[in-house]
This record gives sequence, structure tokens and C-alpha cells, in this order.
Amino acid sequence: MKLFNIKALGAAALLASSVAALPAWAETTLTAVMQAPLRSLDPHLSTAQIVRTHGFMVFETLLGMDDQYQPQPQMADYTVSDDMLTYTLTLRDGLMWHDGTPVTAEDCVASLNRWSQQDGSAKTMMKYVDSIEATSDKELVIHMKSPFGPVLELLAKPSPIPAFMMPKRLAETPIGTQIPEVIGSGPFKFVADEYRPGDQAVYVKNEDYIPRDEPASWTAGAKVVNVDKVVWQAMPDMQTSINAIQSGDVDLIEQVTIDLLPLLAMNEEVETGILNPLGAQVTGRFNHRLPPFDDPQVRKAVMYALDQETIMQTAIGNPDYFQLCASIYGCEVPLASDVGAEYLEGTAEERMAKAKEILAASDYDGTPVLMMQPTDLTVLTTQPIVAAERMREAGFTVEVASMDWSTLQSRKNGWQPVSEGGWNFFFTYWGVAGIWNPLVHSLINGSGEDNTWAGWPVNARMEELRAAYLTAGTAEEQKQIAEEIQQIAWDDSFYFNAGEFKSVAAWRTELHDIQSGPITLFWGVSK
Amino acid sequence: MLTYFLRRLLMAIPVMFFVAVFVFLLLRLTPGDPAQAIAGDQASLDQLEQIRETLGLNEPLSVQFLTWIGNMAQGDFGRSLISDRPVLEMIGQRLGPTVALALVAMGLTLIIALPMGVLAAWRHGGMTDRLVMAVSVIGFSVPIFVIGYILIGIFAVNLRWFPVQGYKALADGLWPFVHRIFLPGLALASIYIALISRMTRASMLEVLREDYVRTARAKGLPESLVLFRHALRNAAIPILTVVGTGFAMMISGVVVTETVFNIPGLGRLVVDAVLARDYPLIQAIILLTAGTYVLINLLIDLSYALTDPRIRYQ
Amino acid sequence: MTATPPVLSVRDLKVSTMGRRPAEILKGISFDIHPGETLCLVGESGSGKSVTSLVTMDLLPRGELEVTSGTAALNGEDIVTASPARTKALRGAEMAMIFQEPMTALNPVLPIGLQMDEIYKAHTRMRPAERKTAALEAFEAVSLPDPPRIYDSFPHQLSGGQRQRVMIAMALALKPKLLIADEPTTALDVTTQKQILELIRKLQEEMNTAVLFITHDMGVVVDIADRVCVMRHGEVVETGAVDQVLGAPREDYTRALLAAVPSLTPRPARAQQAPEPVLELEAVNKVFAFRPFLDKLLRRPGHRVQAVSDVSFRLDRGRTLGIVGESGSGKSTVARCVLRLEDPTSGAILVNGHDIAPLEGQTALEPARRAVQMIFQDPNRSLNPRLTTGDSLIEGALNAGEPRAEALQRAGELLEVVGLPRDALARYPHQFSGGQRQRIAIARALMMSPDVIVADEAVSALDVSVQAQVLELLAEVQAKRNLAVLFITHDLRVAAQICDDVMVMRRGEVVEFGPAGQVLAHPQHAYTRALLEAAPGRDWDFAAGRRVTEPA
Amino acid sequence: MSLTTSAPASPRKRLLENPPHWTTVLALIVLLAIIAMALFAPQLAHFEPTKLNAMMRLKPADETYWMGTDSFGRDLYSRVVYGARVSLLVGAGVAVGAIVIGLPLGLLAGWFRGLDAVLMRAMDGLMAIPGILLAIAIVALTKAGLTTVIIAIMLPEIPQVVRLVRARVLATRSETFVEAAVLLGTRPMRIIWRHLLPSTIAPLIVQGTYIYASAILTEAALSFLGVGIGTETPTWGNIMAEGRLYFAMNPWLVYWPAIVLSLCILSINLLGDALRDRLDPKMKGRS
Repeated sequence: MKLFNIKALGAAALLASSVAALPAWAETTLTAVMQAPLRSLDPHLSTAQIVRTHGFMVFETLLGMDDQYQPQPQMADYTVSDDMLTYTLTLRDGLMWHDGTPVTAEDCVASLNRWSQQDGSAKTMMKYVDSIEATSDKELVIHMKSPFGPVLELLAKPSPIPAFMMPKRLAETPIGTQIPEVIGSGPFKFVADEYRPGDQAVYVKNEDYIPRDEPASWTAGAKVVNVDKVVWQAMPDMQTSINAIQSGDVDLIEQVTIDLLPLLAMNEEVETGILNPLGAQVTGRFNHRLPPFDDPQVRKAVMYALDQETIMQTAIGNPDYFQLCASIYGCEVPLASDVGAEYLEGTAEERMAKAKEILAASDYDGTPVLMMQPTDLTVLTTQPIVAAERMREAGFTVEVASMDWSTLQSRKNGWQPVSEGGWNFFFTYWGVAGIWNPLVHSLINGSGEDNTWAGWPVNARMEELRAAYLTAGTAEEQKQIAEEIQQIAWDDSFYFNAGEFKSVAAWRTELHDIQSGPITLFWGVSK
Repeated sequence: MLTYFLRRLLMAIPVMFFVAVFVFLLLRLTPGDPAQAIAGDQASLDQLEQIRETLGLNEPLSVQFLTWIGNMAQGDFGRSLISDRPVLEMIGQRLGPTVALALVAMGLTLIIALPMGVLAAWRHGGMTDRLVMAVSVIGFSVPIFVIGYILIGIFAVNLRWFPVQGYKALADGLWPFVHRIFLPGLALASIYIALISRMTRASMLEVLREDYVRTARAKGLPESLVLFRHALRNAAIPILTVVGTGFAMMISGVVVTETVFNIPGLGRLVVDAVLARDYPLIQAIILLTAGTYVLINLLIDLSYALTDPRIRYQ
Repeated sequence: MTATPPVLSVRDLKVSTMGRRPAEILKGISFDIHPGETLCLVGESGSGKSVTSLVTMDLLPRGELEVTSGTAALNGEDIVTASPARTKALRGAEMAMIFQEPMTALNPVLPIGLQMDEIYKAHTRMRPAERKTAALEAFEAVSLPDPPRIYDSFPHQLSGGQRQRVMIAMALALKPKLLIADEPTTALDVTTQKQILELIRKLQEEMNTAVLFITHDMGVVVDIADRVCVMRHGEVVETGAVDQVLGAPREDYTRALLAAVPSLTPRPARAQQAPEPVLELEAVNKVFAFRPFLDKLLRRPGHRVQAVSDVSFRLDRGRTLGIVGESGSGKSTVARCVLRLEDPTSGAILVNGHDIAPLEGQTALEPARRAVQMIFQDPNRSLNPRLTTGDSLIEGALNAGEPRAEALQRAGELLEVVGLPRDALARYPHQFSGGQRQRIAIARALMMSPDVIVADEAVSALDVSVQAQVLELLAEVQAKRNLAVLFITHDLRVAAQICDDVMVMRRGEVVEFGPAGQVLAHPQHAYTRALLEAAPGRDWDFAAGRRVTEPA
Repeated sequence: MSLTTSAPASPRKRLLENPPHWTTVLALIVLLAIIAMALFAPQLAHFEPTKLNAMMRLKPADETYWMGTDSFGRDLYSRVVYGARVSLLVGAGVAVGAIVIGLPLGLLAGWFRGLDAVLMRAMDGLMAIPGILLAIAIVALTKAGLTTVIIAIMLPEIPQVVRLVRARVLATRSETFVEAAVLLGTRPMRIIWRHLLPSTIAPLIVQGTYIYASAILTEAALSFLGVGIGTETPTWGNIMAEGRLYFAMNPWLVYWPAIVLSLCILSINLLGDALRDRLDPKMKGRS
């Protein structure tokens, strides 16, 4: 397996590529197979990762996030007043929209408004915001009613909806309606004529883009584009993708099925590695509104019955690419901690014994558990099968209902009884950037309100802690609150954290300087 | 002939209306939410509700249906819920590969299946006949995707004669086009070859018993003339009919073949559309394929007149 | 007989079916044909006469029939042992064949000209222009009107007679030594048949062709043959000159065959009791109209065919009315209207005095349906192959509410009446011969105790010996039960033998109507006379076994 | 007058006189073996078909795992054995369902001309929708269970049955024995029952076998496209669909179920051909 340190290799490759500069007339095209087909283009509207990746090609954010999870200037430099009530953002020079008009502060105000209507955390932030206004062509000011900790983080965050900037005329498109054109200020231009929804998206280098001076780090720093054209292709079949990269038809596969890596190991022309260090966490969600999982004891039995290792082993196989941890924020993020690890201690058999014991002592009456299983999303097809088997062993009656991912997503939003199309349990996964702090984490909402993300757990203490986190002054304070939240999430069995896996990418050796990032980045890389 | 054509077109109206109602109800009475597909799985319920409202998905079904039918009558098939692009444009982008694939498969079928069927009927009961029947029954029995994978395994991965996947339009040059479309065309043709060779054989067997074939032989004509001029033309109508009804079978094959060989055609578009609940797109594709089916079969009916002078449509 | 060597000489020819258990179809037959001579192979179905012709042409269906021994020498060259390439060269050039069905013997999808052209192309080195000239001349020779038009036509645009002329033109295109004609006139109307026979005779004389003529019709034999070869069950029963075989048959079988041919002379009129009408037609019309939806929409008239116009007649109990006419005369449509299988467009149909023309539905028609029963032409199709004879027979009785046991009892008795054993009740139609099936059909009609029996070409599909027996049965039953019979036929001989009255129809109209003795012996209308003159073998008295000089 | 033909030959005697082709016999044996496999799956299988073993994923064939293991570490052999159950059940369900629904519709359409126009337009419409699209839509949009899959595959087959029955009825109703029945005063429903229905049975049985075979194929195709019966129930289709991901590493994950599936369909098709030749010589050679 060719695992290596990208940064170290990147430096060496940078040197090499500057020597072997390509002839000016050869157009370089980088063809990539993305993990999912691109079907919609409005990065404010969709939380899908592929749309985010698309967003970062064409659009930019005011602030970027570096590999230390720190917000850094990108489109704008910022100052924060000492009372934490005034944020001043100054646009850097030379920013142009792809239609040739300059980027103005007014555009950005409109974009922030549209973004904040759609993104969950931004909505929370807006409760603390007094006003956002453009004070000049280059400057916009955010006035807060009261201090709110993570303003800069939100402006810089890469997930689930980054604060992308777009021209005012696009930003005024009402929420719910897709933007009619893809015009951003980013390093790539979107080629609308060659876009085939669900099949192909094409980007060309934005020749007018002026990168920042700082070195590139995640979405912060210089976005230097070294290829003329990037083509995203959708391939419904991983086998086909692997054949294609071996024959040189494509240069990059964003996410290779880990079981198939041995096929590429033999190939000298293809390298594999982890480009997104963040990975994704698999979560098994209870429906807290329906029996039997309205009973905390019954949920607890499940928490012991399920086994992170079996689940990840079956889904991923190669232990190099998965990690088991108690942290609900991701295994390697600043807020990660071991709180709740008691639920994972001991062997699977020991925990199964405990699960049986708890279940026997509970009021569980044999009500069948309806487990939803997606058939068309490879990453999530195995977990329900494995989980169902463990739960049955613990004494549950489990019915696995197979459906396509779209049906599952829709069905999860209803809490009617199972007989009327409801559900009890299902698995999903979250890019770590979508859960890495209590602000963005959807699964720990304890309000139990109808419009929260499916599952509807109710826990008053949880709500207090989440509110407190937003106004916490220091990193220590934040971490402490986050740990307490994590403890409750385990104790009150909000959901089962089934472990974390990394996406492995494969690329042909002609590619150099592939950037690591929270999403796949196409700047820096050369061919 | 024109009158007949018009009459058949008139008859197609209730057929297409049935299809429209059927498809519409099928889609709307089943679970799934396009708003979710637009917003992604991390979207909140508020967000979804807003999208549904904007898309008009909260209107009563009857209103939605009438709006849809009304727009379609004006040639407006609507926009994709997911990509927000005109449905016809999306279909147009994907039409080329599918049509090319279907035509190539059909061409291969005719080149291979007709002589196979004629030969089998001519040597009825002999080794050739048994061989042809065996090939045909195997073609019926092995799923297209298995045939596809076997072809890829042998010709693309081992022998490296063909690329494993992908599609190039004819506009990119004849060789790249042929090079990439041959294997998928063959895989898709497999079941069709089975069907047409069988039908040709059966139809020829029947025709070869006819008096005029005996007459042709009594005239001392060469056997090739007897088979291809006298018999095959008379055997053509049932074969043509199967070509028409087989169009539906072809579509099934196209969906699978496009997946196996990664061809960006309509087949994949429709599977994606179904999985994403992109109602206007699904409706338009099904309606268009149904319309094409009706049209192809109408054209085939009309073509009977070309092969058989007795048929003069009133 | 001449001293010249025979064109075709068949010796000890044996043909068997192939397969697990071969059956012998030809059991060693021998005959010769000399130039300019016509030999008639005559026999009933299954006698092997057609197979003989196929052997001669080397056209036996492959894998089904094979020659097991014997020779068939064409000009001294054995066809049986010749190579396929050689026989192919001979076919069309040295020997040619005309088939029974002119409708199916020409390729429907190719123009006549092309089909003619192929012969010249396959066997000669003529240039295209020459070939076309030759073809047009050949058409001219068979008296086809407007040869260039025929050349460009498709078969369906020609009448049956014209098609048979085309076939003859093709067969004689290269002036073959041997012409084989397999029932070439059977499917044609009598008037056309007469012309075709005359044509063959004429061309044969011109070209001195040897003709092997296959037929089941003794009348045709009289008209065309020089010599006759009577066949039965794959064997030659009797051979000889026509006058000798027909005038002084040596074999019983030949005698029986000849005796079964009905005479053209009407039988003596039967005495009529008090006339009691059971079926009356008053000015019945039937128009077939097609008006598709689009035509209605465009307010265009549809297509109309007047199949029956103004037909009126009266049929009394115990009498037989014959309706005769050629195909398309509307005679069958009249029958179907009487049975209400078709709805008459106007007019009245009185069954036992009640008009059934305006009635609708099975219930309303029930009394009429019981009173009028039908015997169909094709006994193979008129009995449900999946029902036993018993079930078929009692179907009507059960519908009328008769208990099953009682009905079966009656059916058994009726089977005996029609000359079948009682145990036939438990058998299926395919276990009976055509004649036996027609008996069952008669029994089925009798089960309903009808007043009228409509027989639509009821004996046309039967061999002549069987035909005679069935006609006899019908007459017997009629006499016993005092039935009225409406007899539809194209065969004047049959009509002459069983009808009291005859109605001649042509293109939907009644041409002549009167007592059989009058209409058939002293026809008033020109069409009736033409029909009578065209009847094959009219100058041979089969009963007396000699030629007649004056028509009866 | 004597009867010309002998007493009716019993079916057994007819079979002895005209024994089936060896391929037919072989096909029958294969099909019976597969049916036995389905019936005795619990006895034949080495493991529960759903028994996971995360440690034994994607193992090659050996003495324990005759066909190796799949990506869940489940025994492929046991899954293939159990897969016979669903495939045969889907085939039977579709064939029986399509005939039970299509037969009466076809009979009525064939006899009652008024109903015919309306019904056949609807059938044309149903036929015009490509079956696989319809099936994908139905399965994807409702619950992916056995019943759904059967209904989804069955719907597009119904028009075929209706057309076949109707064509047969139209052909039979012009037979003179039907006219004879009318003349004997037989009522329409009884004519349909007694004279028309029996003539449709033979071609229907033949058509049924083809529907059976194509239903199994369609189920496999649906599973292949990810819209079939869920993975908890092994079917040859979804075994292949899961295996195709690993095709290049271990093609036998696809080949094994494909071989059994193809053999099964092959034998059904061959039996269908043999049945057709025996029951309905007129249809000889039709697809």
C-alpha cells in the first residue's frame, strides 16, 4: 500500500515540476471520477459533498480554513473589535467575478444573507447578529447584538454549507430556487455548455484569478491552478472507474472502494492515498419518538450490542483506513476526547452479554425494530446488516427494510408509526467537518422539535450546554462543554457512533502536488 | 397511406394519455421527496418545506397534473427538479450515446441474426440449425451484464483490443467511436440476436413451406435466390414486428449496458432520475420512450407496405 | 400410343416417410408419358398422386419423404439419382409444373415480371431486353390481356384465372418436354376452369408437350386426358385410354369411383305434399359497410359492398332448395343471414312465420336457432377438436335445458341414425375421417330437431365416393323427418341430384329461380347456360359409361 | 362404415412413441435439481446464507467455502443455494400473476369488441412503457420487497398475455365450431369458457415458461441496478450485484450465481420450447 506523507512529497514534487515545465501550447486536462455525480449547482442550497466541492472550484469564501482548523483570510482580511461585537472584513484587491465585473462588498452582503437563510449554524449565528452592511465597495461590517464565539469559523467553514460569495444578482435568488447561472470569483470557471447533470462537469482555469501570497493550506492561502481544464466524470461502477484509471482514461478517482485497492497496488502508474484527512463518521440513529427506542434502557442495550469493529471491518475491511473512537466530533479534531469510551470497552462478547442483560431488564416487549437499509449507496449497505445481526443476538426482533437512498432520506423525516411508513433505526455518515463541533453537529440537537434532523431526542441539559458553547469565551471552556455534550450523547443514547473511515483516492503518477483538504481541491495539482 | 398514418396517430393519443396518467400517478403516489435530493441529507425540515413550496409540490395532485399536461401540450416538458435545467435539454445531451448504441446494436443484430436464422431454417433439423438455436437460447438466458463483463474481461482487460469503458461521439472520429461502441453494442445485441435469429428461423420455416417457394424451386432457381429473394422478403413482416416490440427490450438492455460500459446515455439518466425523484425528468423520459415506441411501431407497420405490395393502407 | 420413346418413364417408384416409423406412400408405381400426350393421374385424397409429381420434379420435402426404390426417367435420365444441380437445371427448362392454388403459387411480394424474368435468367443467357420481350410474348401466348401491365403487376392485382395463366406462361416459358399440372383448376370457378383447360390443351398441341395432369375430378379427366391412371393408396389401380377406362373399367374401385360421380341430368321431380312454408325470405339485402373512425370524423363515406340484393324465396317442409353460383355470388351470405350469423341490412326472414330479421341476442333468437340448423363446409373445423363427439352433440340440448343423461341417450341414437357406432360418443373429432365428421355434424344439427337444415357447401371438401354417401344420408334423413333443406353449392352435378328447386345467383343477385328440372335442363338465362356448359365432363354420361353428343 | 383411427393414445403412450430430445431431458433434470436446491436449501447450505463473518471476507474457494465468501464474509455457496428460492418464487409469482390477470382480460377483449378498443389502448400504453423503467420506478418508489418486485416485473408482462390470449380468441372465434355453438344457442360466457378458453391454454403454458424465465432475468437486472430485493434475502441477482464490485479481484463472485442463473433460465427456455412443440405445433420455432 502506497501510503505517504503528502506534504513531504509535495515539496519535492514542487521542485520537480518547476524544472519540467510543460510546453505552453499543450492544454492539460485533469479528468477525475468524483464520488458522486454532480446534479445540482447551487452551493447554498445543497449539503451534498459533491456540490461543496463544486462550490470551492467556482466560488470562494471570505475566509478560508487551514489545516490547523483555523480561519484565515481568503477573499477578505478581517479585524475583530475587542468587545467581539464588530467584525470588519476588507476585500482584497483584484477580485473579479467570472462575468468580468468586480467583486463588491454589497455582493458579499447579499451572499451572506442568502447563505445565512440556508445554513443551520449560520441561522443560529444570525440570532446574535445585529446587522451586516457594506460600508464601501471593499469593506463590510458585521455588528453583533451580543458576543458569539464562532463567527470567523462559520465564515471559513468548509461544511455543510460554506459561506460562498456570489454576485448580488445571483445572491438575490430566493432560497429554495436554484441560482440561474454559475458565476463565482474562484480559481476555476464553470463551463455551462459542457455540463451534463449526473454525468459530467467541466471547469477551466480562471486566467484572471490572482492567488493570495500565503502558501496553500486547505481552503486558505494561494490557490494556484496548474491545469487548464478539469473534467469531472461520474461512473456508476467502481470497477469501471478502476479500469479507466489503469488505462489512463482518467487521472484521479476521488474515492476508491477500499476492498479494490489491491487491484491498484500492482500498478506502477497509479498511486493511492488519503487526500481528505478528516474522514467521515458512521452513525446509527434511533427514532426517539417511536417504541421501542423511546425507552432509554432499550436504546442503551443497542449501544452495547453494536460493535464498532465488526461494523467497520465489514464495511471497510482494511484497518488502515478506519478508526474506532468514542469522540462524536471525529477521532482527530481538537475537540476529540475519550469521554464515553466505557461503552466501547471490553470484547464484543462481553458487551453483548451486557446488552442482553440490559434488554432483559428493560420493558422491551419484542416490538420489531424497523431498520432502514439503502441499496444504492455502497458505503452504507453493510452496516444495517451487521447491526441487525448483533441486535437480533441481543434479543431484538429486527426487520431490515431495503430501499434506495432517496426513499430512505425521505422516510427518515417522518415519525409516524412503522406500520404507516415510519422507522426505528438507520445508518448514515457525516464528513467530520459536518460534526466537528457542537455548533454544526446536527445529531446532538436535544430540543426534540419537529424541524430538527431526524431522530428527535429530547434532553434539556443538552440544550443548555449547546447554548453555552456558542458563547463560551475560551477554547478550554469550549472543550469542556463539548466533552459534557459527548457524555450525554452516549449516556442518553442519542445515536450510535459506529466509527470513522477515511476516503482513499487514487491518481496517476503524472499528477503532482495533489493538495490535501477537507474536500478534494484541484488547485496546486499539476499534470 | 396518409389517412392510415393519421388514423394511427389518432389512436396513439389515448395510448399516450394512458401512459401520462399512469406514470404521473405512479410517481406521485409513491414515497420519496425530490426536495431532499436537492438539499442533501443534512438539510433540515424547514429547508425541505421551503423547497417543496417553491417547486409547487405542495399543490393538490390534480392541479399538478393539469399544469404538467398543459405545459407539455405547449412543448414545455418542464425543468429538472434537481439540476434546474430544462428537461428536454438534459435528455438531448444524453440522447446521442443511447441512439448510437441502439443503432449499432441493431446493425450488429441484423448482420448476425438474419443470416443465422435463414441458414438455420434452410438446414432445418441439421447441425447448423441446432447450433443457431443453441446460441439463441443461450443469448436469452445469460443476463446482459454478465455478457458485458465477460466481453470486458476477455477483449478489454486480457486482450486489450478495446477500451473498457466510455463513449466517444461519431463527431470525434469514426475509429474512436467504433472502438468504444463495439463491445457495448455487441453486449446489447446479444439478446436481440437471440430474438431475431429465432424469429427469422421460425418465419422462414413457415415461408419455406409455402407454395411460391416450391414454385421458385420448380423454376430451377439457385437456392440463394429462393432463400433471400423469395423467402426472406415474405418472412420479413413477423421479423419487423419483433424488431418493433423488441424496442422495449432494447431499452431494458440499454439501461444495463450503459451502466456496465459507463456510457452517458438516457438509460443512466433515467436510473439517476428515479433514484433522485426528479419527477419531471422521469415523466418526460418515460413519455418520450413510450412515444418513440409507439412511433417506431407505427413506422414498422407502415414499412410492411414496402415489403408486401398487398398491404395498401386505407 | 406412339413408338417414340416416352418423355417420362416411371418404374416401380416407392416413396416412404422418413423418421422413426416410416410409412410407404408410394408402393411401386409405373407409367409412361409420351410427347404430346396427356396422362391423368386420378384418385382420391391420400392416393399418392401429388407425391408422384414431386418426385418427378425432385421437390420432395427434405427430411420428410424419400424415394426408397425405383426410377423416374426424364428423356431417359433418372431424376431420382441425378445430382441436385442437375435437377435444378432441368427444372423450369425441361420439365415444369403448375400448382393447384394460383393464389399462393406466385410470390405475393414480387412483381409478376420479375418472377417471369427469373426463369430466363436462370436457364438462358438472354439479355435483359430479350428476356422482357420473351416474357411479354409468353403472356400474349396464354391470352393475358395487356401483357405490359401484367408484367408490372403484383399477383394480388390479378384474378385467379389470370394468375393461373401466368403460372402456365412461366411453366411453358422454355418449352419444356414435360408439364406437370397438379390440380391446376380445382380452386377456380367452373367457367374459368373451362378456359384454363382449353388453354393447356391448345399449348400442348402447339409445343407437343407431354402433360402429367393430376386431378380428383372425373369430369376434368374426360375433358383433358388421353390416358388415365387411376391411383389408390399409393398404387396404380388401372391404366388405359380414357374411353376404355371410363367406358369399361376393369376394376371395382374404378367402377365405384365412376358411379359416385353425380349426373348433370336433374333427378325426377319429387311429389310435393301440401306446401307448408317453414322459411321465407322477403327482399333480403345485405350491405357490408366499412367506415373507419377517421372517415366519420372527416364526414367521408366509407366502403360499401352489396353482397346480397333483394333475395326472396320460399322453402316448404320436405323440400330442398339449391342456391348455386360461383365464388362471390352471395350464396353463402344468404345462408348466413338466414342463420342470423350475419344481420341482414333490410328485408324479412320468416322462420315458421315469425320474422327473425329484427331480433337481437341469443335469447330472442332461441326459437329460430332451434328451428334452423347448419352443416358447414369444412368438417375439420366445425367440430371443436377439444370436445368429445358426445359433448359436441349435446351442447345445444344442454343449452335448451335437457338433462345430460337424456341428451346423451338421444345423441347415441342419432349417431346410429347417421351410420356411426354409439361408442363414437366418447371419441374426439381427429379420430374420424372427413366423411364421418360430416355425419357427426349432421347428427348435431338433428339433435335440435330443426325444421330447416342449411348445408353450406357441405360436401365440397369430400372425396366423391364419400360425397355420394353423405348426400345419400342427407336425403334419407330429410325424407324420414320431413325436413326442409337449403343447399348451397357451386357444383351443378350435386345440385341436379338433390334439389327440388334451384336458385342461380351471380354478384348478389338472383339470376334464375325455378324447379331444378327446368332450370338445369332448360336454362332461360345466359349465365345459367354458361355455367352448365362449363361443367367439366358434361359430354360424358357416367351412368351409361359413354360419350354423349348432345348435352342432357 | 368403420372408424378409421385407433382408440385415443394415452399421454404416456404418446410420450413413449415420441420421446423428448435429450436436451429436453437434461433441461428437466437441471431444473428439478434447482427446484430441489430451493426446497432443501437448509439441508444443502453449509451456513446460514446471512451469516456474517467480518474476518472471512472475500476468501477464495476452499473445502469449507465451496465458492468462497463475499464481502460480508458470507458463504457464497450457501447464498447461491438459498438464492434459488427467491428466483424461482419471483418467476412463479410473475408468471402466475400475469396469466391470472391477463387471461380473463384477453378473453373478454377478444369476445366483446366494445371492451376491446378501450382495453387494448390501455395495454398498448402499458406496453409502450419500457418494462425495466416501470419496474425500476415501482421498486425504487415503493418498498423493495418480494411482492413489490413481483408486481413490478409482472405489470409489463400482462399486456403480452392479454395480446396472446386475445389473438388466440380472435383466431378461434372465427372457427366454424364457434359459429356452430352460437347456432346451438350457447351463451357468450359459456362459449368463452368452453370453446375459447381451452384453445388458449397451450400457448399460455408456453408463454408462461418464457415469462418465468424472463422474470428471473429481470429480477437479476433490477438487483444489478440496485433496485431489487434487499441484501438480507439472497437472490442470484443481488449476489451478482454485490459481487460485481469485486469482479476484477474475484470474478467467481459473479460467475457462480451467473452460471446457476443461466442454467436455470436455459433449462426453463428449453423446456418451454419442448412444451411448445408438443402442445402447439403451430407455434413451432416462435420466440
